[in-house]
Amino acid sequence: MSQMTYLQAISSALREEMRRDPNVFILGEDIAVFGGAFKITQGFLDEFGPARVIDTPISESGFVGAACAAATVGFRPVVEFQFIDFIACAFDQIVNYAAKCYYRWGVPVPIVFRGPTGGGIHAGPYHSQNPEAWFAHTPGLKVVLPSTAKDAKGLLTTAIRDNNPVVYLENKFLYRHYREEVPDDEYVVPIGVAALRTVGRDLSIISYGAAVHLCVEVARTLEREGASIEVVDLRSLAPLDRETILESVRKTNRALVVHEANLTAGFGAEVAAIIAEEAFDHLDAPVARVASLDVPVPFSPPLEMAMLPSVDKIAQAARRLLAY
Amino acid sequence: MSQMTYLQAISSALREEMRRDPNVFILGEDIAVFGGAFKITQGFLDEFGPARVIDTPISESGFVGAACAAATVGFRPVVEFQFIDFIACAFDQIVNYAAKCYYRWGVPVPIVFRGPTGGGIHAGPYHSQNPEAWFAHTPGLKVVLPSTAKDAKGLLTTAIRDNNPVVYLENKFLYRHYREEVPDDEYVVPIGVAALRTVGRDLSIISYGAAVHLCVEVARTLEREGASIEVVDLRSLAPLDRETILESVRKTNRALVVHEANLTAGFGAEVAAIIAEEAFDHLDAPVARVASLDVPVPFSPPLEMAMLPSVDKIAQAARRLLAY
Amino acid sequence: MTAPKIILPDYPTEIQADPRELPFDREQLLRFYSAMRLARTFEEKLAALYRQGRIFGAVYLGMGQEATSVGSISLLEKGDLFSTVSRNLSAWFYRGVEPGHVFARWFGKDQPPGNGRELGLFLADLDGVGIAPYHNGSMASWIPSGAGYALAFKMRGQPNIYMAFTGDGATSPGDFYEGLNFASIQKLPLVIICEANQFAYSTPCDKQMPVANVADRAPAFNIYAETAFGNDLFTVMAAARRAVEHARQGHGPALVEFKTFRQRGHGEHDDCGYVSSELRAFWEQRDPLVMYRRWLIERAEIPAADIELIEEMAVARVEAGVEYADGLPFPKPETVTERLFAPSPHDPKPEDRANIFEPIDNPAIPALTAAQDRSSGGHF
Amino acid sequence: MTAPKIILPDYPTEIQADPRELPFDREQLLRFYSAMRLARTFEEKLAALYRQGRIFGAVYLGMGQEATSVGSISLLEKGDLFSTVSRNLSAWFYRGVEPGHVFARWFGKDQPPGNGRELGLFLADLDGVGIAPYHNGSMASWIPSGAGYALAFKMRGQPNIYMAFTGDGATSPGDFYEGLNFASIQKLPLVIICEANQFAYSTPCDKQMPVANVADRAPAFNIYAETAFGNDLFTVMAAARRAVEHARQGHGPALVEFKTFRQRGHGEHDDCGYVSSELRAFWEQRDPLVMYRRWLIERAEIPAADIELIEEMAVARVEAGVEYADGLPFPKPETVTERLFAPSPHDPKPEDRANIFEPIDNPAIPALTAAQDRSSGGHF
Ligand SMILES: Cc1ncc(C[n+]2csc(CCOP(=O)(O)OP(=O)(O)O)c2C)c(N)n1
Ligand SMILES: Cc1ncc(C[n+]2csc(CCOP(=O)(O)OP(=O)(O)O)c2C)c(N)n1
Ligand SMILES: [Mg+2]
Ligand SMILES: [Mg+2]
Repeated sequence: MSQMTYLQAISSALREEMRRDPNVFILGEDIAVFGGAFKITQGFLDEFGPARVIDTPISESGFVGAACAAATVGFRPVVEFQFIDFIACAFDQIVNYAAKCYYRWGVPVPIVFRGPTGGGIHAGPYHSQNPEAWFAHTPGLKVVLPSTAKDAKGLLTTAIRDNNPVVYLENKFLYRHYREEVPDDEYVVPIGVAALRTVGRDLSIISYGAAVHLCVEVARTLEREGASIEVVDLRSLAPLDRETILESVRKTNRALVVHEANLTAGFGAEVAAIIAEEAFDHLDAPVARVASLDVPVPFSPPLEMAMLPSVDKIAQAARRLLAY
Repeated sequence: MSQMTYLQAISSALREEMRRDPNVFILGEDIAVFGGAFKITQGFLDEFGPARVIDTPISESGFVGAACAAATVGFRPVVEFQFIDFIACAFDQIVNYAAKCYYRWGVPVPIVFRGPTGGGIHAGPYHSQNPEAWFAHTPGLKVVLPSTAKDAKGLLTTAIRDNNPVVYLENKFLYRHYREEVPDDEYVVPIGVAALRTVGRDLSIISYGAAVHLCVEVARTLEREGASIEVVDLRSLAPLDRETILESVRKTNRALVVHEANLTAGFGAEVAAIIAEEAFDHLDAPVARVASLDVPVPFSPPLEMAMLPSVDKIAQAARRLLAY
Repeated sequence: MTAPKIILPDYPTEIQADPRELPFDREQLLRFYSAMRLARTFEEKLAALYRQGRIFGAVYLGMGQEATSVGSISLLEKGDLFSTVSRNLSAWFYRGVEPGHVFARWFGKDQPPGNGRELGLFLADLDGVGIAPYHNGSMASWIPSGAGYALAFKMRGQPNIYMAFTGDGATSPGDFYEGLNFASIQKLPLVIICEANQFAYSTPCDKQMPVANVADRAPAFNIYAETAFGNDLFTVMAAARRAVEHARQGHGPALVEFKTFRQRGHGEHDDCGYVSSELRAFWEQRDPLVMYRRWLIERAEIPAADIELIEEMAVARVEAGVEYADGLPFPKPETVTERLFAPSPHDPKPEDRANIFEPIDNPAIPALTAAQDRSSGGHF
Repeated sequence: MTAPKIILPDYPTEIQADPRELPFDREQLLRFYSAMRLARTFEEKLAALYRQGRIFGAVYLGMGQEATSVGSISLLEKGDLFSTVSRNLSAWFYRGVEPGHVFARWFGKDQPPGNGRELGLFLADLDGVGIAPYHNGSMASWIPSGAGYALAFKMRGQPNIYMAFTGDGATSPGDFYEGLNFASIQKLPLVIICEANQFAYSTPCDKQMPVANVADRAPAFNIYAETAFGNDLFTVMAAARRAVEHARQGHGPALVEFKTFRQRGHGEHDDCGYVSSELRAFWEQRDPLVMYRRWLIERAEIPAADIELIEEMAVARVEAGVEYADGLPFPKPETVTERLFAPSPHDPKPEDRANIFEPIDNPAIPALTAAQDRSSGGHF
């Protein structure tokens, strides 16, 4: 075990897998000589050489398409998007090629698409987005969003060994702000198993990614007010751990869904819909959602903070449900 | 009034608006000389000339980007995607430029993105998709899906006059299969107002696009079984007519959401989530959903029909809710 | 509505090659012919079935482009991979694809590897005939794929090349540029065979590109490229060979543009109103199959009877293929959700959910969330 | 980790032009200088504020590229439009943008037109200085936009051109190809000013493109293009003028590639470890501002005092700008959801929901839905 930031945990998983499996290679913009815009692959060029650490031209669709092809003949590419916002430029290759290849032909595409998501760092409309819902809606893709350093490493290790395309979404605010004890050597966290961050009886808060930390803090706050909150961290949206969600809600009889992506048609809607269909008889209150407002992510801090979910917003919604 | 197919209604709206407003122009692949893959713009080149009816190279991102720019200086372009599946190639220009421009700068982008969606014609994974959820989740875009010839014309007219980017999704199965009386001259159907296709007391079926016809038929069938079904046709997902959805469910106390796009994180989840949050006290049964299975659209008829929603699947779900 | 302006080149109506100077024996010459003929016969049958309403969906044919396909594909060596577009059936047959299997796919039957999921128009068969599972939806999406397969060869030190067939219209999308740009920077063994049949659906080249030839784009990529007549089998082979050798020797990507013509519509629903009779007539005199057949008899002195035998065999194989396909079952509806995800080593097991309580017991968190409002970002 | 190989060109360290042969009077010469100087002073201040933690998010500077920006932008005429990227502040200032307004945007204040929604790095001002609201997120996305603005000029018969600044790395994305391809087919008045500062973030050109110069790509687009030294103000003007005239005369797009150098990192967080000291030294001797200043004094015989006055004014305007920006309020949090959709003529009114019962009373429907299973498709 050693203290690692969320960012170091990602590097560690990448490095371990590249040492373990010669078929793993990485490509993206400025990842080799520069070590990546966030320095996640610092030192990789020296250790693994230019054949396995490839600086690409600014051509997301081109290098994603190339990496997907290499994946069908035994390689396990990990593609870095400098900011996840640019995944929109490779959208066709991901949703139409990577996602459908195995269903069409029975040929697996073991590839990881990774990159920094999320706001809160005043980076404006094009460096702050959370695109998970687009991919969770696309059959054939796995979608993973770690909230802790430990999960970041374990889930990335699993994602690289997975035989399917995995969209692995990192939160850039957590990169350097979040730090914890992480095992030094390899371990896996299965994709499709949620985690309980707090255990409680009165309300289930279902969340994922960076928002989980807000929810845990809300749980602590409300604990002091006498409420017992269960925070479910989905960790993966596809596959989705429906059992854990439903068990929790059947126990607490109240559900609040929280994420950083904007509300409308966000993945929280899917979670709420599942609860409304499959835990209906157990519900003592409406299924509520807290998420970002439905606008692009604005640059100016007062606007951005008003747009993002916050401890206060979540706590208010939780209190409303508890009082219902 | 005259009998028009759904396809002729779309042509009629386009032609009327191009006659009315010289700033409206159309561009896309094979739309000029050939009149479009589905012949929607047949004769347009002769009437409006090559400056306003532009055959483009196969460059969705390029001509979408160009059209968006022209829209910011007074033009009202209507972009045709030969099949909506290729909208994935223009994804960045749509979600990152068109959707955000007005919020960022206060400069409107009056543009319509239109094209054929949907399955049931055995066209395989790349000519059958329903991408509305991607766009409904993107703030700044309006999303419209007509289910009738009358709405097809009225909504397209409104979309062309709207000062925002509108994703106008046509159903290619309805193109020639659906025909009805349509006013010959111009009229508008406001974007953001749902329609009731049947009025009922026992169950609300909320749907949009081609699936509405399945729902209406289910309503007729169950009527014979003594149930009274209200079919809500959303017509537009963004903006969404929440009032009509909630009024209907508060009246019938039961809700079934139906669409042709695949289930998970589809727009039906948003509708179900809204109902579960805002009509909770009125619900006598779980909120159910019927949609396509979560796989790419397969080519072979037995597979495709198993994947798509059907009258039987919807009727079964409806009966379950009615019996609840 | 003006017809696209046409410059008719001076392509000969006869195959030029001297049989004695060719390295091919009689058997090999007939192998070329039978692949071309089988494709033509197959497509004639497919068109007939389409008109009878016996085909689901649309039908796209490659009649008139057989020489480009067979001439190019004949240069592949063991371990090479390739991808085709809508008009390369003759290339499949040259590589040994079974007509019956193709009919089965067109009929939506339970035929591997698609098992009814994909159109009959497309095929992936890595280990068999060497067709890579490319993205056949969006035009040019297979150029980045081609770069990826070529990259895989390079990383493994294999002496192989990747051959990507593509239409001329498919050179307009950004993927063509991004894929070829990457391949050239990395000096990858990617060979692009561009079938310049002068239209993309109804759109003529002058609306598709500001240059006269696709090969004129080569300087932008600093690659080897040439333009050649695509209906003379041996002209095709000679040009394709130069490109394949360039790539195989490690000099990077190569592109050969073959001028040819699509005798049918974009699909069988297309009446081709946009094609001038002048252009059609020019190319009718240059039907690659007719040219090669005449050459076989008149120049290679192969008895007409032997050729007719091949033609009868083609008919027989096509008829047998239809029969085979008719006899196959459709995929079972209940299999529709199968094969979405490939099994993976760490797929969740029941016991994984035994102990899922993993508290975030981190004093930093309140500070963390508070920090959000103060974060100055700027670290990228 | 090998440093990118560098070929150092023989660009002079002195501006070559003879002042007597230039059409500019003293005032105009100083106007060029003050825009360049103001940008430099502004960016020095911005960098200082960034280091003090007074800026939200990241900071990107264009120091060293001022001649390319000012020389090119000076050619615009009334009604022309343009878009800039991260390193063209001097072009804004030449066009009359207020430093205080730019600081206000960097500070996230409630300054139009972004009102805190966009970064200080970007600006749209169609009716004012003529900056089009382009897509500044994804590299090269503004090339299709440029084609669109040029198309608008052409459709309206306006004699205007669109000038799109772009980096050299931004010539790799497919949008560069698709946009320029479309512009060339349509012969649109699009001028691309490529600032070839030899790196895209840390990535050198030889990893970005297989050609030595961006201009080498021109044949693929059949457009006018040239490469020139970007730090000599008058060399820039001469080359840019040729391109602008080409486009304005209706000959279609033109591209000028200016070799220049980014004196700072990609952003202020970037230590530029990837830039060789040799390369840095070469360009330090060719600082466009220093070269022009020396030329003004030594060749144009402008008294140093006059130049110092401009420099003091620049400092004063920058300080006043910071003060102005500091004094402005932040946008109100409650305005965050405003201005998402533009009002439209047929926006729903309450009465629209009065009568929403619109039955689908269509006997065809049961047949329709049944038809689905029988549909043979194939009509496309
Ligand atoms: C990105 C994208 N846009 C549009 C289409 C629809 N489409 C299918 S084939 C075709 C024309 C292709 O022309 P070309 O590449 O010349 O091939 P050809 O049919 O002439 O052999 C088009 C536009 C597509 N498949 N992909
Ligand atoms: C599609 C896309 N991918 C990645 C990025 C991240 N990015 C921002 S600037 C930049 C480098 C741009 O280099 P260049 O075009 O040469 O401009 P310069 O910074 O050198 O002026 C990159 C990769 C982006 N903005 N868009
Ligand atoms: Mg073609
Ligand atoms: Mg650069």
